[in-house]
Amino acid sequence: MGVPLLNASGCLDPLTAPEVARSLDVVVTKTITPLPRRGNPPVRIAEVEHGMLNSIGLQGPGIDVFVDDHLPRLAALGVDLWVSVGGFSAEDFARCCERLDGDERVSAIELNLSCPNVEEAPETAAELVAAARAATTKTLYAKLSPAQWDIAASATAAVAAGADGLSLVNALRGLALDERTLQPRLALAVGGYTGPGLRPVALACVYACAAAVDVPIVGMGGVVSGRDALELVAAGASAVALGTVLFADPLAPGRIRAELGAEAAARGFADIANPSSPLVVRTGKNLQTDENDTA
Amino acid sequence: MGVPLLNASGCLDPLTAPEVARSLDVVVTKTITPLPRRGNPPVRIAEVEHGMLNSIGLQGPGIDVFVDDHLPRLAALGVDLWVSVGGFSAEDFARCCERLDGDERVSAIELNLSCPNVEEAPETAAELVAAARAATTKTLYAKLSPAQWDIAASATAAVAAGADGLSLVNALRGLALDERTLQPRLALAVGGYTGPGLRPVALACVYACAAAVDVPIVGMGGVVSGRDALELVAAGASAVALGTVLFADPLAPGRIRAELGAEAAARGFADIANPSSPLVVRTGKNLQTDENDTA
Amino acid sequence: MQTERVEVVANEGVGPYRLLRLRRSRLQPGTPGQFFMLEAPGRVLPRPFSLSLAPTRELGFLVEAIGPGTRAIARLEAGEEIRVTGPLGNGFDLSVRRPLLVGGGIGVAPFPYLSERLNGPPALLGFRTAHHAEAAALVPNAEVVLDPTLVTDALPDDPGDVLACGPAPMLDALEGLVPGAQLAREAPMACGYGACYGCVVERDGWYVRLCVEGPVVRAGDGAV
Amino acid sequence: MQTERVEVVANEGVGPYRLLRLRRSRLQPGTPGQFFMLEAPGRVLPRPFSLSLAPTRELGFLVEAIGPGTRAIARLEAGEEIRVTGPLGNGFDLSVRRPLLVGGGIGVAPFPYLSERLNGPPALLGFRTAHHAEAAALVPNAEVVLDPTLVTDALPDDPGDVLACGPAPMLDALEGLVPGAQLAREAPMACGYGACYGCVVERDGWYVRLCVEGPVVRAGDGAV
Ligand SMILES: Cc1cc2nc3c(=O)[nH]c(=O)nc-3n(C[C@H](O)[C@H](O)[C@H](O)COP(=O)(O)OP(=O)(O)OC[C@H]3O[C@@H](n4cnc5c(N)ncnc54)[C@H](O)[C@@H]3O)c2cc1C
Ligand SMILES: Cc1cc2nc3c(=O)[nH]c(=O)nc-3n(C[C@H](O)[C@H](O)[C@H](O)COP(=O)(O)OP(=O)(O)OC[C@H]3O[C@@H](n4cnc5c(N)ncnc54)[C@H](O)[C@@H]3O)c2cc1C
Ligand SMILES: Cc1cc2nc3c(=O)[nH]c(=O)nc-3n(C[C@H](O)[C@H](O)[C@H](O)COP(=O)(O)O)c2cc1C
Ligand SMILES: Cc1cc2nc3c(=O)[nH]c(=O)nc-3n(C[C@H](O)[C@H](O)[C@H](O)COP(=O)(O)O)c2cc1C
Ligand code: FES
Ligand code: FES
Repeated sequence: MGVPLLNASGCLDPLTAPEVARSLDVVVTKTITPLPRRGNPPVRIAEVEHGMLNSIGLQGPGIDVFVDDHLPRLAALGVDLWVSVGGFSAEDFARCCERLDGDERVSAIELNLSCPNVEEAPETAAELVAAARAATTKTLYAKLSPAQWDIAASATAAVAAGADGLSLVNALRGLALDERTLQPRLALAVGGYTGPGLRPVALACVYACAAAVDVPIVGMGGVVSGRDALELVAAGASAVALGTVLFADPLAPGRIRAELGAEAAARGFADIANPSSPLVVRTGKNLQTDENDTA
Repeated sequence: MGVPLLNASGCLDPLTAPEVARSLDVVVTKTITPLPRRGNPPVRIAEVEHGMLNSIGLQGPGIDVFVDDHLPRLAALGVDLWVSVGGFSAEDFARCCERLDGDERVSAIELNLSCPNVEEAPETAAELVAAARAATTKTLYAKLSPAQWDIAASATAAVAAGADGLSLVNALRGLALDERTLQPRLALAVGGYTGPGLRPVALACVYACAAAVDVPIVGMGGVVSGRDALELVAAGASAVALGTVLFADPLAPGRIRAELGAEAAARGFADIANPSSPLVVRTGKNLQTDENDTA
Repeated sequence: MQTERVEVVANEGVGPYRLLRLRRSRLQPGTPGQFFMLEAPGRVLPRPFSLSLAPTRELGFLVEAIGPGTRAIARLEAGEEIRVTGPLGNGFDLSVRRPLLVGGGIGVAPFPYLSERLNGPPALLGFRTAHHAEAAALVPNAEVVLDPTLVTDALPDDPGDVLACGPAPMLDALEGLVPGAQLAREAPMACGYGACYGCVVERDGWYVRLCVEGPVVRAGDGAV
Repeated sequence: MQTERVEVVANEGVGPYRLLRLRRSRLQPGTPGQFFMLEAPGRVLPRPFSLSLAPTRELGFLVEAIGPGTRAIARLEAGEEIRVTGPLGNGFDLSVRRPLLVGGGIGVAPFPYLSERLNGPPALLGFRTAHHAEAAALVPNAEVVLDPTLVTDALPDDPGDVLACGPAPMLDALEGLVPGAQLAREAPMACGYGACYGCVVERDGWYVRLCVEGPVVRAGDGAV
């Protein structure tokens, strides 16, 4: 059994790239909010030396259009589907989760508690998780920001509030200036910083949270190779999500799955998902999803 | 007049490299704590793809030995000297600041509120600043961590509590694993992540704080070239500190000063320190130090 | 859409531009106006390029080096390999009666292939300098104007079916002058296949992905 | 300490190692056992290397490629330039009456220069394989032992003034066997000139910087 590979939320539209979606073990939607959102004005992306910035701003159709229009088409792809939901209050999270509760096309819900491109929610992460928990019996993954002093404390609070797993990490905030004019390259100046430069931070967050809580962790942040994925597993992740790398290489899931297997085997680590292997720094936990998987 | 160049705290010992110290406009000491500290066990450093990790853990002689033994030798170098102080409580900061108050060999104090390699102080940054402020009339720079959701709010609180300037930013936390064994490369696993991968984050922090407060900012994080330094100035810094780059290039101060001048001139920005230039995203503020400068 | 690692066959100068010829491998050339994402060695993201030429077993791209990504691509040497994804997006609608190709600067890029597929229609091309205008040699039947004359100054009264590619101000002007013109627009793109929502342009008050809804759009269609 | 950008004169194979010859420029060779920080192209930090040979106008370094930094340095080609800082740290004390050089593996690196400065004293060198032992040709008067024999097995009863360089277990063993031996130790280093406090070793319950207090230390001096 290999390590499940997911896409990072917001880094794949399964409807425009079904073949990429099918090459993953789990597909995660872009974050859905209660109401439709236009998102941020362009320019929305800028490459930097060791990653990229994005300022998408949660553009999306809103939960109702999503469920009525997108979800049937997503379900038709026959992939294991997680829905990422977001918002600006506990009520927002509750509303989205309620709408998805009992929907058997959805095998888990990821709570985006950490979008770098929207204003901070007034509630704490734990309060948002608690509201979601009250609204659904579905498996809940809490997605946390690396931009905090003590992510393990947040993770502990999120799990206490009812999260079944963690998704680590979202983007940091970054700025890039135009080479010539020195003005910000993104229309809203600051955006989410992702890609290779984020990797050591993501690894530290997974490591800290894996020591603090006993739930499965989806690790992500700057993964480009099987070696990067293996390191997240060694630090405590039970699954790995691919974000920025999908833009450069739509074949990344297959390639990284193969590389990961080879890197693990080269270290005498045949059963990479086996949590009792001495090579794993933290005990890996199996990826948890609802039993009513569509896949 | 150019942009003042400093070393980042902990990235230069003026006593072992006086010629490097003299090539800077201001020299900042490694963070000094009230009592002597052994620091963390080795391995303390690990290179990563786009930066490095360190786990020094504030090794140092303590404020008393520093003042009695190191300070006379530092003063003899004839450089403009800032002392970085740190600790684990408001009392610690107060004790160090008191000891330096009125010492004319010291032109400013930097408060390290954000070391990634020690446990979190129970007090908030603003409380630590307030304690330092009560203990000295010296110019105080508050050094903040980029690992927080809203650094501008911390900056505002630090200034309200009496900080005269900001030093932005300290390291993020990162983890690196051994290529072969997948065990942490640092003895204490997680360390401070610095160097080029930190650059977009540092730029965003300077930009956010420059918009929020009206005090001078020392920008730092991943500066390798004059262009990097110029970008920090464009984002709102009035001075730039060099950290990791000094390890690879002890001649960096002179090189970066020359490159910075050339890059600025190439954009028709002759007087780089002139805050009214339209090329500067945020109004630059002049670097503030005490009048009893030794330099 | 297909992704392949393909070999650089040649990298030739055309005026100030580079004509990069890649082995086609299993990639399809697609419709003129469609584009490919080319790996930019040493950079995190690939860069979008219109297919410029489609000789047997090759894909040709005309590249203007304007930033780090295009500079890395313009430096590629024969024998090196890069990752290429495509064809992507919607190309030109070729069912036109009286085609006129209108282009400016590097906007000439898709025209050699487009001209071939339309059997050499007339083309009106604007360039900054005579050096840049050397690229016009790749397009049969081309009339060239140089700055300060603009292509919109030289446009016939009844231009017919305009298929255009060039800088945004040129396309914006054509938008007003020639309703129904087909305009190949640009936006910074991270993925090129609808994954990132980075390449949006405004249409009817909403943001749409240019890589999915374009890059060729109709003048007057509400997309800017 | 001086920093210069210097040119690679040659990169030659010596068994499994590379002998990198750099133009000396204004850099001083220093005392044997001192080291230089060499830029590792494409990496963030430089890497420490003992000076191995000091022919006129050149500085020679013997390099074992074991990780990303040493691999990048081992790949350097004649004509390329790298930044070099040195000489750094404290070398061997050369005022010895009966020198015996004791080394293991890449620990042979400082000995060619050291041997020259001491007029060819006897040397005892241990290697993993005969291939590795080819490096012994750089050191006059060398007796070679191969695994599983250890240099400590072959050490004479009265070894005289031992100057040693090699893997930590070998130096630790010598520490017990030969009080007063001079041991060239290693630690990961970021700067090499006392700036980072990264290279510490324990001495008398405190941490001291090996790049400042070493890399050559005295056996029995409390430094590990
Ligand atoms: C569908 C499509 C087809 C294209 N076809 C070609 C082609 O055939 N040949 C060719 O040379 N170029 C083409 N381009 C443009 C090319 O992709 C960009 O020049 C390239 O991405 C710039 O990358 P860079 O790293 O070199 O410069 P960057 O640093 O990304 O940009 C340099 C400067 O150009 C601006 N810029 C960058 N990309 C764009 C853009 N897409 N639109 C407007 N301004 C931009 C930036 O804001 C910046 O000021 C095409 C673009 C698109 C979207
Ligand atoms: C004063 C001094 C002089 C040296 N002289 C030479 C020389 O002349 N020739 C030569 O080939 N090498 C020499 N070295 C060792 C050389 O600097 C290291 O091999 C190099 O820094 C490793 O970098 P890397 O990126 O290739 O490997 P890394 O990825 O840094 O390391 C690969 C593996 O080796 C271990 N390692 C790395 N550096 C050291 C170290 N210094 N001590 C112990 N283990 C380490 C790491 O933990 C890791 O397991 C010297 C080191 C010092 C401190
Ligand atoms: C263009 C883009 C859009 C993103 N949108 C979302 C989103 O809608 N919801 C979310 O939780 N994370 C979003 N993210 C963050 C990613 O899911 C992921 O956490 C981050 O990119 C780190 O992984 P990477 O370095 O592999 O890209 C987005 C990232 C990018 C680059
Ligand atoms: C080895 C090392 C030691 C450091 N020690 C300190 C310290 O004692 N006090 C402090 O405020 N910052 C310390 N820092 C952080 C730097 O001052 C600086 O904030 C950080 O390195 C970012 O700059 P850079 O990317 O240019 O290195 C240290 C950084 C490094 C690499
Ligand atoms: S470029 Fe990614 S959605 Fe269009
Ligand atoms: S290597 Fe930096 S202090 Fe020794």
